[in-house]
Amino acid sequence: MSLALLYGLAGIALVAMGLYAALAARHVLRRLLGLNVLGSGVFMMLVALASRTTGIATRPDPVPHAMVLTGIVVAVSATALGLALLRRMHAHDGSPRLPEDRDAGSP
Amino acid sequence: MPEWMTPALWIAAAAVLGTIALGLVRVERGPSNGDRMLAAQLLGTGAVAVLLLLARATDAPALLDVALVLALLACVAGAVFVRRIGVQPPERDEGRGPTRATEDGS
Amino acid sequence: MAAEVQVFDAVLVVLLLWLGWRALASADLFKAVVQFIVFGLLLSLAWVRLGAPDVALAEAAIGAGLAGALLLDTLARLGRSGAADEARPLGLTPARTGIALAALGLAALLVASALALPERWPGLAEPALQQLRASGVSNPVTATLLNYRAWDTLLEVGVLMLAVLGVWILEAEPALPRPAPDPMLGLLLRVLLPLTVIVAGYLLWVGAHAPGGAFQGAALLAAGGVLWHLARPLSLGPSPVVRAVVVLGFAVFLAVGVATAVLGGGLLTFPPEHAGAIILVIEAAAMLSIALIMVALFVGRERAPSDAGIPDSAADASAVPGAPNPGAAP
Amino acid sequence: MSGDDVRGALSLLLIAAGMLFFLAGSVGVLRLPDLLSRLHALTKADNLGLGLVVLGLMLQADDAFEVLRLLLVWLLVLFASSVACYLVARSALRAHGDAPTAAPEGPDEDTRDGR
Amino acid sequence: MTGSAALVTVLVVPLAGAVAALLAGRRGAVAAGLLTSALGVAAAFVLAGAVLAGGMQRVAVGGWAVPLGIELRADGLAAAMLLMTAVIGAGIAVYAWRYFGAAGHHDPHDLAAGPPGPAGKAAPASTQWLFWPVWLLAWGALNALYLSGDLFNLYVTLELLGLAAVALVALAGAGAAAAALRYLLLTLLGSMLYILGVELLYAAHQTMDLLQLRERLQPGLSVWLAAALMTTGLLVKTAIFPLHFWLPPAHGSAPAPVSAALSALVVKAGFYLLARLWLDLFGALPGAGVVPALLGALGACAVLWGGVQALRQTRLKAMIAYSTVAQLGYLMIALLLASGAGGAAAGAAGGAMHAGRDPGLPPTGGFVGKFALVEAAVRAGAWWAVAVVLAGSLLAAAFLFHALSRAFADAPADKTSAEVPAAPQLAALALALVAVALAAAGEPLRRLLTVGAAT
Repeated sequence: MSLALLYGLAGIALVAMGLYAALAARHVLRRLLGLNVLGSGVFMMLVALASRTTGIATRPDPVPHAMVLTGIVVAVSATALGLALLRRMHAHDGSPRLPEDRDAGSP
Repeated sequence: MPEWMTPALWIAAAAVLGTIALGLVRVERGPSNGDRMLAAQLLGTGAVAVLLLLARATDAPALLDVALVLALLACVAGAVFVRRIGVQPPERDEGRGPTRATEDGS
Repeated sequence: MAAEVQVFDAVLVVLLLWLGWRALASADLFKAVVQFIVFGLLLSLAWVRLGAPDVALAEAAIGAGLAGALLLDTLARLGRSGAADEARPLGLTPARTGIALAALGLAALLVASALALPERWPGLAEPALQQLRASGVSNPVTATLLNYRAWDTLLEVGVLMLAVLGVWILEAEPALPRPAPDPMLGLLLRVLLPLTVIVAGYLLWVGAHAPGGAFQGAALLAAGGVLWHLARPLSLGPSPVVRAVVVLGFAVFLAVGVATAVLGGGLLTFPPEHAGAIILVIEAAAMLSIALIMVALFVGRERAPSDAGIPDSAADASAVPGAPNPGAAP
Repeated sequence: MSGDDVRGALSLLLIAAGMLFFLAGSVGVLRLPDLLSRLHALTKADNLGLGLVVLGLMLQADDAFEVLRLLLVWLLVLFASSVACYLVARSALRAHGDAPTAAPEGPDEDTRDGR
Repeated sequence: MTGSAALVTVLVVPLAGAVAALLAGRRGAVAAGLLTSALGVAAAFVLAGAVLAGGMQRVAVGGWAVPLGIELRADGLAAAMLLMTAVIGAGIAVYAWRYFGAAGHHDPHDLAAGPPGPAGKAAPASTQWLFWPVWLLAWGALNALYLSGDLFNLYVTLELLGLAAVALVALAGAGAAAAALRYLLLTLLGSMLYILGVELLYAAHQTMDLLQLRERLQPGLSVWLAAALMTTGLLVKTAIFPLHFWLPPAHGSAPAPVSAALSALVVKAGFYLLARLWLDLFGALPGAGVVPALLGALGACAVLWGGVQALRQTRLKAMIAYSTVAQLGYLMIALLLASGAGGAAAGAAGGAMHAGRDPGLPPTGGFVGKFALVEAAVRAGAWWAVAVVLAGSLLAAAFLFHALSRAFADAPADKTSAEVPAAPQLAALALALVAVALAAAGEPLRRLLTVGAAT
């Protein structure tokens, strides 16, 4: 079990968790957390992939590292916008859920 | 440095990770949100310690910069928590323990 | 970089997966957010173990700084009614089994494809390292970000700008009652802010030859800005000055691109002898812009209590939590 | 036992001591009954635990710049952690009204809460 | 002006316009927007000319060769899409100029284009002018997307486009926050699936350049999984039939120029990428024919379902949103036929159909598109496609005349129809004329599309 495979498999597990939460959760904050965990999983697969070159080149492949850095920036921007929209929706509609997820039980 | 130092440092790093696991139990159980926040504070210090040990174990001085960043930001989450939410007595009722806005004059 | 698996890695992976799940499934959203913040901390340790200190720096600066602050602030503004969620938020209901099966199926396929990867995987490490001399910097990740794939990074700064434009477009939010100025936060700010600025400048400078760079520096500065806003509230609406700084990084990057296209060899083609200096100029401008954008994302736009803006139709003032009652005896 | 070995042993001794305080801090946070006493335990892990680890690593540092950074990291954590703990403690005081009456919840009582 | 210079100009103009608009503030943003539109249209025409004359234009950004660097390529299809985006964009800019008002203090009720969504109150006038920098960044993202030859770069352009679209939808005020949030969540999920596919392809072949990937592509689990993930991700973003539910509310509540921008341009970008992937990249895989067939079937359902839903709508904008869903169905059918009977015919159909929302009656470009589509379907022997297209056209004609009849009928007493200022009418008329012009100009467009067509 090499380092890359261990963290690669961990990344895959995070992708599964994140995907499930992003689709199954009803509270929008939880869906945003799910998308972030899904993103972290994909990024972990990328960086684990990059670490496979240590045997050949003197250091891991820098291209996936640059991709992950760009991905982290995009993720934090989208999450910030999502949270602002969530606050707006909650202030206007009175519920932290999308209209189709709101039922009589919870707000 | 003697050759037995590196494995020793790895064991130390794993040990600190173990204390982080203990801290996570408090985050999971902590009845009030204040408990969870202080546990997060402890885990931040643990992460800094792990980074310093790894910097020496893998001979990567760059990790000191990561530890420096974490040290600088150790108080941001706590400050936001205190300023925006504040400690609330733990919920007595069953089931959900939602964050409760501090009632004025409590 | 010790490439073989240590006991440390096994413990770290277990903690990461357990925390990842709890951050999503904890009924109490505050607990979920705190677990997500700690997840970010451990994730930066994972990047360190995988030999990606640049990514670890960014994850640490974002996770411990802006992401945590944004989530906690949103929770506070959602108030009691907004932060409440069902007892088993991700419990397996008939409707969700389909999603669960899809996620597990995807995971199985991904595992199969990961196992099928060839033992020898060169990636683009060699070409990136060979061209390093002509890239103007000696840190291959910074070379990739600011030279080989500079076009990605330019658009990425555009993404950040769009996020803050989106926040500005939304109406001002109902203002939180202004807590009394806190002497302790003032002390925190006076000590940490200068240090944050120095370390951010250091990260910007060191990024050329060691892990660091504009984005990591900006995330650090942004955290300083968050502390500033907490101690002495800022207002970062679309005023001319704020807009100028927000657009600065993107404009400088684009201007350099156009200049190299018109004068030099082509779009974003840096002459090797000046590449280092050009990259530093771009990174400095980008750092300032990204830092201010991130602080503006946290500050958002609050309607001053006296502002006679368009009243919200759902004026559920009760939902807006009072911050700790001001003026209580310390 | 060459000079290096002595320095190595001393360094490891300090790091091990640091571990003990980390452990003490974590167990304290886990076992102590209420928020304020847990805060007390937390600070032990910060200043002494990390302090000893930093001291131990300083013995192994390659150059003065590394020693400086190690020291800076420790001082920063010390400062930030104490301020954060103060803020949380004050907020807890406000939430509990006046004197911090020890909340009647022992560690076992927590199991009810652990889902 | 050489081809590559035109390519760089097309890329830089909208982005520079966005910077100018943001710096200019409320007063100058409109001028910056209109000027940029003019320059952008000119640049797009020059680039189209260069592509027609000199074939595919290529620019290696930063001078770095693929796979380390990013290569921007303008082939026939890309040039046509850029041209179409620029022209429609200019129309939207003129329309928005009046809709958001020159000085930015726009009265949401002064235009008869239906109230801006259920909220009834748009975002406060103080931030309406932000439409211009956001729209110009969206246009810049579209241009960057059509020209990019690198899979990860396409991910960044998709994100830029997605966030811009969300910000545009949010312009309609707090009431649109839910629609914008639903769109954001789905487009982020789509992007994550897409980049997971890119990761698998990079793992398999160590490159992210489309042309290089096509040479190295060998069928295998990773490649098929990547194809499935990227296609699903793009289907979510393009609102193709089963995954379209976010489109009507997002468009329905958006201000008029925004919903025009969304349906005419933003959603098509996802479709363009699907076409690019399945025509250029994955099409080469053995047995890859099954996926376009599936997409074609989805397209057929979209045509019929969209048409029926459009008929049932009462509000004009909701009708337009569902007609967009239907129109995307035509494009999916075109994609299927393109993968079968040669890219050019269906490409022409796709390009022509973009231009207008018209049901394809004889005088308009839409008709040329539909005729080419039917012709391609007949040649490919796909009779079901012929039936679907004809049925779709009937439905489209029905709901359009349904709307037109309401316009000619005398307005009911309580509803006062506000007088529409000249400019938006002119913009709408101009776009309709463009659709008609396309009928005449079909031939050069068809030749343009054949330049650099992969098959």
